[in-house]
Amino acid sequence: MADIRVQAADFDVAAEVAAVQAGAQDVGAVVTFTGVCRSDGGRLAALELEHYPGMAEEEIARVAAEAERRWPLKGLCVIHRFGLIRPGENIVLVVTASAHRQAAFEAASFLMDYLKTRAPFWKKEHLADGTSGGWVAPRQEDDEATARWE
Amino acid sequence: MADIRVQAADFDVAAEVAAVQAGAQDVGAVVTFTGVCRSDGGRLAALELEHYPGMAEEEIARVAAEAERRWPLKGLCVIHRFGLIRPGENIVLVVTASAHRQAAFEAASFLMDYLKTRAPFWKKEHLADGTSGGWVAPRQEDDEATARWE
Amino acid sequence: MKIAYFAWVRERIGKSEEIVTPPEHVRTVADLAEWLKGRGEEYAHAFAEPGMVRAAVDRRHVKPDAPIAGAAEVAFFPPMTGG
Amino acid sequence: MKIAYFAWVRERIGKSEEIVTPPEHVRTVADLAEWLKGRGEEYAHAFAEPGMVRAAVDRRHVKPDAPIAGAAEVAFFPPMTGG
Repeated sequence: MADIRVQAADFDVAAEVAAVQAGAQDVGAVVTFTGVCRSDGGRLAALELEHYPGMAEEEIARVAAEAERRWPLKGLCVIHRFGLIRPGENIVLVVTASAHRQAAFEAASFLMDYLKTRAPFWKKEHLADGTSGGWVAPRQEDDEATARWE
Repeated sequence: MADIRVQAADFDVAAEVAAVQAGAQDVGAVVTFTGVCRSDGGRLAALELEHYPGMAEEEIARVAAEAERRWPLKGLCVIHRFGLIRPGENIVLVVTASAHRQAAFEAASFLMDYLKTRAPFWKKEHLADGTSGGWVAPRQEDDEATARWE
Repeated sequence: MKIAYFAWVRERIGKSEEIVTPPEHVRTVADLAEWLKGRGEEYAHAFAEPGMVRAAVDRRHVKPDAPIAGAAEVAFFPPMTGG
Repeated sequence: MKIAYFAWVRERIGKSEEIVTPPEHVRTVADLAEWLKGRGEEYAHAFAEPGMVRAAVDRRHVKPDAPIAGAAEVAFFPPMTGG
């Protein structure tokens, strides 16, 4: 049921929400999460997202299947972009639909926590001054956020 | 900063998200919650939403101000409809924007829990068989959901 | 003092608002509800179940022991079911 | 056996993938990393910090003690920073 895409192209949140709702009956709650590239106060020119083709889709599918086991979802869409992404541009989208709001909220939050620590994507910074800021280090908070679902 | 509206008209999620993002710097996470009228398996023809004009806007503004005190939000929009709403149609929208995902998720979840139990709106059911299903009873789960933020 | 009613409280009483002048011993929201109950069957019906009616004074949620002195508008309504 | 490298592991080693035939005593992902370290400075650099490199066997996350017998593809990469 989950619609999973790993792509270089941008996505249209409204279109994905409509698609999720069109494929489901009696949806009462739709939650979307959009991850957006920050400029970090003008420091950043772009993020370069590297991914592991094949595994990225499969790992997101495994996380999505786990979300569907844990919550009574009526629709689910995950889109993760790769390539060069500039401040203000979208990186990731999660859409969850359920009869009630708690399942939709929790599943979206769960998916994002797991995507952060398990989906095979790596971010390299390109700085506004033309140099490379190197690879983004994992955040301790992200590991802790994932751990709360264990 | 919060954009709050109580209206009979429908809303456009994409337009509200764009407005929230346009008014903020360095947004990294946008969460939307859309509450949709369910048909309850075909039982329901429509919901009639009654509200307390004036107080509805003020109470939502108080809840929004509390969310802004608790989380570092960069943008916030709440739209609550009133009047006759049919299955599949939108009832309520919350959009939160922040630098990081946790604040955006938690603030949106908090806002919905408080709107459910504190915003002066009441739902009356109109059944598919032409009769009135009466006023929707409050759900124990909603009170419990609100209590976890106290 | 303006009194407003919503949802099934409004339906039971049969009006959405009215202007009343309660006597001086009516000091709190609970006093006001009790006094209104004495005005007729429709009011007694609306306030029949103890604790089921919520109140707002000047558009803010209040507890039954909230004073009504100086209030421009008191509203009575069932537990909210918005969102 | 195909080995894939990503992010700074790829940059340090200087290639994104290669075909290797490890000797028979190389049984686990940890054995494989240790064996690769002996292949040159660039490998030693990539695997320098203990525990910093993650691995997948046939596109599934695994722990260092996971066996590699029968695997078509083993990947090494830093902790993920997607989302």
